[in-house]
Amino acid sequence: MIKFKGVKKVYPGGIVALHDVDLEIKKGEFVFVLGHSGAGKSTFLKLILHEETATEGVVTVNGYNLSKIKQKDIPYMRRGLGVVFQDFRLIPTMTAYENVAFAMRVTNIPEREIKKRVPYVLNLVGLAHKAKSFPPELSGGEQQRVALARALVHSPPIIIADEPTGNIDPELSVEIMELLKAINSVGTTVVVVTHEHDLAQRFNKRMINIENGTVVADSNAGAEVNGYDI
Amino acid sequence: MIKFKGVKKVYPGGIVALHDVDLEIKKGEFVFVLGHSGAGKSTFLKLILHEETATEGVVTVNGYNLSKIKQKDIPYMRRGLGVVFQDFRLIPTMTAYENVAFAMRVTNIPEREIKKRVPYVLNLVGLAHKAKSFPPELSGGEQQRVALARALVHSPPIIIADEPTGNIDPELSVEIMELLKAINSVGTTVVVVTHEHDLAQRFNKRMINIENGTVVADSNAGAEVNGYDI
Amino acid sequence: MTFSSFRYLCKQGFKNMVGNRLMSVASIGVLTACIAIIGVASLLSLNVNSFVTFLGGKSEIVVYVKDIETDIAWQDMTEEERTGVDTRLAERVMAVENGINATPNINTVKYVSKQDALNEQMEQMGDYSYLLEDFAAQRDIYPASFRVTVKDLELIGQTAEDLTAIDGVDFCVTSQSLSNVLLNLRLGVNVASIGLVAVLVLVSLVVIANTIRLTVFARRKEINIMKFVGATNAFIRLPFLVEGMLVGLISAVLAFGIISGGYVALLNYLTSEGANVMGVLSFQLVAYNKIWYMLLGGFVLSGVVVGGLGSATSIRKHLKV
Amino acid sequence: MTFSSFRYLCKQGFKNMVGNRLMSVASIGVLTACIAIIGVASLLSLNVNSFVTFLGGKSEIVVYVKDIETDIAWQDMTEEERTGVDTRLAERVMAVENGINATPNINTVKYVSKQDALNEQMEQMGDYSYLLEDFAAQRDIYPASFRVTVKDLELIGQTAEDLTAIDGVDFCVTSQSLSNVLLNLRLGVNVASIGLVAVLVLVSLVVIANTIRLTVFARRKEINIMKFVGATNAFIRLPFLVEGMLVGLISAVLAFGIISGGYVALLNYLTSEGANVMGVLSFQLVAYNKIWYMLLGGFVLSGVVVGGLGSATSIRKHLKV
Ligand SMILES: Nc1ncnc2c1ncn2[C@@H]1O[C@H](COP(=O)(O)OP(=O)(O)OP(=O)(O)O)[C@@H](O)[C@H]1O
Ligand SMILES: Nc1ncnc2c1ncn2[C@@H]1O[C@H](COP(=O)(O)OP(=O)(O)OP(=O)(O)O)[C@@H](O)[C@H]1O
Ligand SMILES: [Mg+2]
Ligand SMILES: [Mg+2]
Repeated sequence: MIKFKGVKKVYPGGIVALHDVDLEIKKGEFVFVLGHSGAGKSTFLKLILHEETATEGVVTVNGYNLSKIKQKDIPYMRRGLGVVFQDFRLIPTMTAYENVAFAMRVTNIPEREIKKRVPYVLNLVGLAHKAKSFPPELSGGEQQRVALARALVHSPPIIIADEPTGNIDPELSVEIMELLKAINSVGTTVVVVTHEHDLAQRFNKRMINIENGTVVADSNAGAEVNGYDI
Repeated sequence: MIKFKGVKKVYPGGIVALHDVDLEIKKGEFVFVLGHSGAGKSTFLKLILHEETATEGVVTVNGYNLSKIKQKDIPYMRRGLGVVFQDFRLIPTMTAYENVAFAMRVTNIPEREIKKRVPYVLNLVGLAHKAKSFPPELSGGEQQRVALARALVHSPPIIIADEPTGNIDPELSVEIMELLKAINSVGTTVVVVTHEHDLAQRFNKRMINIENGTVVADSNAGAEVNGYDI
Repeated sequence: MTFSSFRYLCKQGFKNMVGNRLMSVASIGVLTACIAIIGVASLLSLNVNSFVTFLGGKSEIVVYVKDIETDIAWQDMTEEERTGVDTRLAERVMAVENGINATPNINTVKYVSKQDALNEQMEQMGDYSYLLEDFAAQRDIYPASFRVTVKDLELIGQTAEDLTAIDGVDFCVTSQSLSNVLLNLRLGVNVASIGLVAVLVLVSLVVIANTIRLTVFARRKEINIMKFVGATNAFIRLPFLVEGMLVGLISAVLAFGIISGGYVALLNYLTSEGANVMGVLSFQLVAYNKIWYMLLGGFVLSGVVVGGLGSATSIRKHLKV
Repeated sequence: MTFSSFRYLCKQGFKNMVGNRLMSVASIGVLTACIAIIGVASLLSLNVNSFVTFLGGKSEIVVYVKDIETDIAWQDMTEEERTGVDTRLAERVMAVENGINATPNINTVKYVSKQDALNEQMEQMGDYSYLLEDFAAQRDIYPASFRVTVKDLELIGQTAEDLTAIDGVDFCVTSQSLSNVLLNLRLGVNVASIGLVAVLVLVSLVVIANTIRLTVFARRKEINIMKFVGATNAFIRLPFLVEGMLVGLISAVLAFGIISGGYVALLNYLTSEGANVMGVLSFQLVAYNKIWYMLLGGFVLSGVVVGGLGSATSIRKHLKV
């Protein structure tokens, strides 16, 4: 589903955020991406999302070669992804409900279905009572959960989450991880970026460890990961 | 330094974010504020900062009664605080250096001193090499550390941090907590909101536990806190 | 795009306008002002043109008919001889009249007999008209003439030449009734007015384009987020299009109200002081009921097109993510 | 505020302008357009006023001097008697001239003798002037007169009354040289021009206010953050003030360039086609070198004041945190 081949990303100003990245994430996998602050984790996700383009190498997502993708195909490629952004990216002028519903609307799903699905997903993340609030009226953790609901709502084949529990207490974090695991168990590919190494380890899944812009370890279930002493 | 007396905060729309809050934080204390997502932690800080005003009761900060504070005194009250916001609040059109320097400039500190102090503080949070980057060019954790540097730079008597390690890996989180502890040890009052209960417990400091808008536990060093099972 | 999502997007455009109150008020204000300016400019130019047409109607060519040449003076003629001369002159006048009617660009034709001409001159001399009294008995002092008005003032020179070429015409004099000063003034006013209209339209376009760019700029983040959720450009653009069109429509109606009110007030003012301002000119501003539908139509059309296309196109650059 | 932080804030204002390129370009565009509009409007009104003054200079009062009443006709007088009449007339003319010079609102005075008057009339009659030849020998056909121009056209009626009251004056006739049509036209044009200036200034103010509001709106977050870091209102406002003033200054200079270019081009055009447009009128637009410093000064002043105060005041509402 997601394939990186000899990928290098240099930001304007010469900052090498990623280099020599070769990896493949297969359909139905559950992958944790770990690494220090500034290691290149978000850049890794931005490449998948075509928010940034690779300076070298090829990124393939859901069959789209992102180096060659046509402008008009980009929205359709993105609809195959459900993304929780590190900075949430909620539309401040829409309610929580509308923010979530929006991800369904863009794919022309009928209103009837939206009306059933959105409350259900908001309930999953524990925000049924905040449906009518606007993002600036929500707490940090609540905003993050709206972002998560938006990523899940249209049942995309791939879910990508950048620190989805950064603003949420450990109890709730575990619940949310269990939710992602459940979604994964019905065939959805899940990629979670987190710095909560403990949490990742509890789930016994594949871990990709990025350091200084390159993959230093790619281990399956429970394998030892370097660089952490906690 | 900080005193809440019978404080209640009701947001427009009738949401009671805080109620019956009575507490006092003394000079030189190090306090953790814990609680679930949406419990009212950020609201607690917003009241201290006079971003929101209490619906009932009195909040006193550094001798200012915030219910009666004059418009022109607000900036001077705020200069006594160093705040790390949950959403960072960096000025996107200023470099990291300028964002940090700005907190010194508002107090008319001479340029000579700014030029010495800002690089020093950026170095403390491990961002000396990113001084010239603009916030959108920084990773989540880097932005959070710029916000921390800005809170520290003018050596305020009170430092308030809303989830200062939410986007930072555990290793670095500990380092930053140690930094705050060192600052506290020379007499600065420190209030840290966090959901990382583990981290808080390691430091063996006073913990204020907020649930559903009210203080359910206020314990000193290592006391048992309800509601967490991790 | 399905119909239900089309409806949703239109509703969204409406909601956006209501929601972004500050921005809507600001851009409606600017757009109203600009449309009003263009309106003022068009009314100005409309009235100047009507004034030019009015001048055209007033500007005469005087076509003098050659007198019948005789060896004897009128005083010394016999009654019979006089009748003969009169008959020949009458024939010549008729021939000239036919010639005039066959000439292009002729609007009205008015005959002024020799006696009429004398009377006119005496009137003009006022207190000193007694000087001419002695000549009243004579006949050849003033020739008979036709006062001709033209349809197109621009062609008056050519028409005068055509008329001079008619058999029996002595010579032609143009612009007798209105001073040359006035005739030339209208050219100056017209040039200035067209220049003003052009400048104002240009200025309005700059202002509108920049305002819309600012409005879209203030919402670039929103647009950006929508792209990352997988919205197509058309999907993002439609609400902006609807919003822009609504803003344009409201602005057009407001501008129409302002301009109509102002114009009617001006008309009333001019009528009340009519004797002073327009009375002597005997020129009327274009009547309100002749133009209001053109104004409204033009305003609405330009408002909706500028507002809609303006916002839809200026988001283009933010769509490239 | 210390001097070093003042310097820093000014520099910041400059940096902001350069940094927020889109917003700066947009607001400079709008401001330039508005100042240019006001400039066009002022030039229009300036020239209309100069035109009115010009009309004032052309509008004459003809003061007719009463003839000396005699029982005998001029033809029948002896040489001695004629000299006597001439002498008395010369005395009366001098007395009237003194009276005119003592009257307020008089600009120029020109004496037209009886012979001058006759010559003029003969010239006017052109082909038919022979009619008057017989009278040339007579003396009393036309009276002597003074052609008086006034300073303030508005007061011409009062001045005519004053002049009529002078001993030895027969009667006064106003506006001989320019048709009444023209005299009334200038009132209409002046009313319209003042109206237009007022509308344009109003429109510009609306546009500028809204644009600045939009610009500040797009940066409300920045302002908000500064407040939470403990910046005083003055500290936040100063860079906006500087930025606004710079934007105003640049816009003023741009508008000055555009308007100057346009005006000089218009002057050149009118001179090249001078014979047609302005030649007959013998009216000149106000010369460029008489106004450029007023334009530049006015533009810069209004640009800087509007830009600076505009942004400084419209952030006020965002400062209330
Ligand atoms: N737009 C940009 N321009 C320049 N440099 C950038 C840009 N975005 C990111 N960087 C730099 O690239 C490096 C990797 O950034 P990235 O956001 O991928 O880190 P990360 O692993 O997500 O960190 P964190 O855990 O703190 O979010 C960082 O050093 C960052 O400063
Ligand atoms: N401006 C607002 N208007 C209305 N309700 C608000 C507003 N701000 C916060 N709330 C509500 O008040 C409650 C407390 O919010 P607060 O931000 O204090 O939570 P928190 O403890 O900081 O949570 P988190 O850990 O998720 O950041 C939440 O239910 C939130 O939805
Ligand atoms: Mg990141
Ligand atoms: Mg919070």
